[in-house]
Amino acid sequence: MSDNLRGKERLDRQIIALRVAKEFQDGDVVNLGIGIPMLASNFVPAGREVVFHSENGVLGFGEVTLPGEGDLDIVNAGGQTVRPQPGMCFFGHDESFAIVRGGHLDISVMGAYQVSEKGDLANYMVPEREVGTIGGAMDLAQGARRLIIAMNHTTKEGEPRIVKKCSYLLTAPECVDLIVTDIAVIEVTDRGLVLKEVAPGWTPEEVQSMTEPTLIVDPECHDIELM
Amino acid sequence: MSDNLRGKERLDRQIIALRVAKEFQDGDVVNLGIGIPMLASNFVPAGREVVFHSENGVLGFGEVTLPGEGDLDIVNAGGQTVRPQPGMCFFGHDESFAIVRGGHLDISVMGAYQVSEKGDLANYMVPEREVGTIGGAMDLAQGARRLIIAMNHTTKEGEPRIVKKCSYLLTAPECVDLIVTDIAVIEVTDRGLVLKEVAPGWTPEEVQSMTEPTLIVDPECHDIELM
Amino acid sequence: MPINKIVASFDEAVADIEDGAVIMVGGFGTVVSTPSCLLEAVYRKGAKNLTTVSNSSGFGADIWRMQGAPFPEDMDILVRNERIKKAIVSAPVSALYVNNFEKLLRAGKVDIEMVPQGTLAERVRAAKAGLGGVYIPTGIGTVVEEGKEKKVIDGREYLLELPIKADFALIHAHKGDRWGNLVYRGTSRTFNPTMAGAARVTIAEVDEIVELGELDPECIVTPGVYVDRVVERPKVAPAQEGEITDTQALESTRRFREEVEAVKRTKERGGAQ
Amino acid sequence: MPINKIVASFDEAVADIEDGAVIMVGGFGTVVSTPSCLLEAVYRKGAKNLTTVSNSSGFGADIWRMQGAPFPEDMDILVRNERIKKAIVSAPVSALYVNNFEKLLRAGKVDIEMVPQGTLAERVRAAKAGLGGVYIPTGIGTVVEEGKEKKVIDGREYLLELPIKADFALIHAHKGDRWGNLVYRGTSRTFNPTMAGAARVTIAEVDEIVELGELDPECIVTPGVYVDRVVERPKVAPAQEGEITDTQALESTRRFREEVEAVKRTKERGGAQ
Repeated sequence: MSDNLRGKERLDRQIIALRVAKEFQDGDVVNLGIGIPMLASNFVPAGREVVFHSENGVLGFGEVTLPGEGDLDIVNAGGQTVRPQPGMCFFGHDESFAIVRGGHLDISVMGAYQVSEKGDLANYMVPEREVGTIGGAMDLAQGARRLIIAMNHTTKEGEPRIVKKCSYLLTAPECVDLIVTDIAVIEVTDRGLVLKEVAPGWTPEEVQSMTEPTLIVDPECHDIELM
Repeated sequence: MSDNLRGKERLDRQIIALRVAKEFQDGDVVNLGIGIPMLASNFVPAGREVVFHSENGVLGFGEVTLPGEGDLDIVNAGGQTVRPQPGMCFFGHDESFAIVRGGHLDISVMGAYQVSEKGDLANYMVPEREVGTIGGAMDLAQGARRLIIAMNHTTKEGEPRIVKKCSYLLTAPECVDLIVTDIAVIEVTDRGLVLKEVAPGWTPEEVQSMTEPTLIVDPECHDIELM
Repeated sequence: MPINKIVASFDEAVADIEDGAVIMVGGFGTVVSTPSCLLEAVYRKGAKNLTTVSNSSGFGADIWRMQGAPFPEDMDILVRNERIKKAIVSAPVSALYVNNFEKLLRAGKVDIEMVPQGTLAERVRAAKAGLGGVYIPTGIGTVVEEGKEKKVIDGREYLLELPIKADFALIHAHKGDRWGNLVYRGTSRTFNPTMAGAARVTIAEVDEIVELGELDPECIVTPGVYVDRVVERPKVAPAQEGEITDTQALESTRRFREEVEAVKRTKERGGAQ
Repeated sequence: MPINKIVASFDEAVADIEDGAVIMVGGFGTVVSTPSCLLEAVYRKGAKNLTTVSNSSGFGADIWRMQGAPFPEDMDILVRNERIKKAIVSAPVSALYVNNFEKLLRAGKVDIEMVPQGTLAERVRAAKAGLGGVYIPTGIGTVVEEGKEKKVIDGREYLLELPIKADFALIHAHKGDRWGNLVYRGTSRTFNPTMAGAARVTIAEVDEIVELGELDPECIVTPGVYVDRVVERPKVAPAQEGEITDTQALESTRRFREEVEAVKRTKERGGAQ
């Protein structure tokens, strides 16, 4: 990455979540992972009805609420209180993961450390920290019909997170369908990674320079819509 | 069987059920099979609290009620309406058989066509009819901590139902613990079949004459108590 | 657009069930736990060569009309009209009652795979929960072993039992909403919640459709995510025509009534005299 | 004699948990889903060299006191007091927070078997349901495969996962009765109903004990048959002493509040500016 890109403005976490939420179609059953993905429950496009699943045993909750507001017994997988909604229901962990593993989720959204050009996902174990947490990530990565990754395009040091081959331990092989980052939206296809959208002010070439595998630039590649 | 035994009075179905119910201890979780066993929910000894399980998904029901009385949505495994009780709860079939298979039942009571001296049970397939029904019998036979069989001691033709080796297809091998018939109570032990009780008016020798394997007569063998 | 899984009619609900489909049918032995109107619609639709997955194979409407059940059709409607090629079933026949399935079976007109009831439930759940198979101890030492992989785990023998996959699951619930959330009534849950979500398409026949939010979130048994279509029974059941002619049904009901009365007498007098 | 599973105190409830026991602990990551008082009692009892089975490994009381949870102890009470020999766990550490378990792990003071969350749930359920094992696709192509039998079923690879057997299951429910029937509250079911009945002895910590019959039979989540002991939390939680000193907890709560506020602002102005 060249120095002049280092200071260039990227999308913030809220806008990444907003962009992710545009993927949710009417009636989709969606699981949101800890971090950026969880914010997406607050950005469902107007007029669409989406059912959120959380692995702690709930379907159909609404927006994340402020700490101190809300009921501690109605939380998402990050332990954040969420707004109850009509149609919501609760269940235990065996049922919750029957839903995940059994293919009953339309979309899972997660964070990641690395995604490979084949769609391999590494998001649970950081070698430099020697420890990690599998949690529900492996189940969600292989169980959902469509897996969307929301993450920063590069590490703090500027190294690409979209790589030819993951150097971190895998969460699941060949599972990612779409990557939404702070500078791009990239689809994982059989032909390779297809660059669909770039953050305003960014060019495909600039995104490529921060991505290890070669990107196929979609002929209709356009700016990410921010609202 | 000699002709003079053929006409001798035997216990009726209600009294067999009454005798079976004496086995139920405080707090026992008990499943009652179709036929004679089901009647046992009406004969729980006074002062004892027993929890009845039925494979259609209920724990904690009370007595069988008359046809036309009761709620068709509160029935035992024979489809007979039963009295609701405080503490009762309902669940689906997967949970119902997790309870059975997982060893959460203290006692299962079933009917049988044949029981062998090793405690093999045959109660689902009659060769002369060419068809049969497994239902929950195999699960219950192997899952409950204690299996009690309630049946007539002989076939209509006077042939023993307690045999050296079952000629009918097995429901489960080596599973029966106690046999309550219309003329005797017999325990299945590692030493063999032990005759514990006889119907009033019957002698151990008479019971033996209607039983294929050799019975060990318990030194304390006594009359079945009818109340 | 609001999610709306509610379908206007039973015929519409089953319109895509084609010849040769594999269908799970919820319920136990009793008709009140059974998706009666869906079964009638499948019959009307004319689908044949079906593979059915169910606990039992039906007794026919008469025995249930005698009990006063407003919707009295059970699996027998598909059996007596010879729509079933193969039945995966736990309790196909009865010790006390010769049903139509037994007649077809003896006549060699239907294939059967008989499965212990708990194994049936677990195999259905395995399909719903995305499992490849489960090791079950039930059936060891019996004919159920035949053709199955055996494995000793922790000193005990188990059989490998595979998921049962189906095209449709027809189930009956008490109340449902437009998301497909369901509650049941009493002992009529049975295979219904187990099968919900285990097939490609799950269709729920409910006594009553309620507004979203009316079902207590703590008491919903089947999350709507498992259900694709919800259809409501008519509030007024169709009148049942004709005499009850099933002599077996009449006889078994009479016998059972006598037995319960005998139990009461025995109890009143404190045992045998 | 009436069945009575109610035990008078937490200390009495855990009196037979000996050194070296295998204990399942219900809950998720949040303390409100956790059997806090039972964990405190196990700590007081002094049991050590425990093998624990749980979703997470605790964050310590401070973070929960900040949230206003009246009973703030979680798994950390066993972790920080070094009572755990081996943890079978799904989410032992956090990306945002260095917990005491991570410190022990780095110091080589505890063994770990890390299990995908759904696999943990299914292995616990397998123990409760009497299964010998289950084939699960989760973990194929990852380190979770190591040492496990692989099998291709219907064209897909699965891992053989074995039941997790335990001596005790410590769970938290909202209400319970003397038969052991339990209901939960909201998202605090988590591993609690899954673990109920999966161990030799199940002990339920409840917010409130109610009379038999008060729980709606249609809404009971855990049938009493799975539960051996029920013990009630004090109606008035003990006063929490001292300042909240956990700077990580303070920082992560502050960060999260800022983030939710940023989300609100972003939404109000209809996206980025």
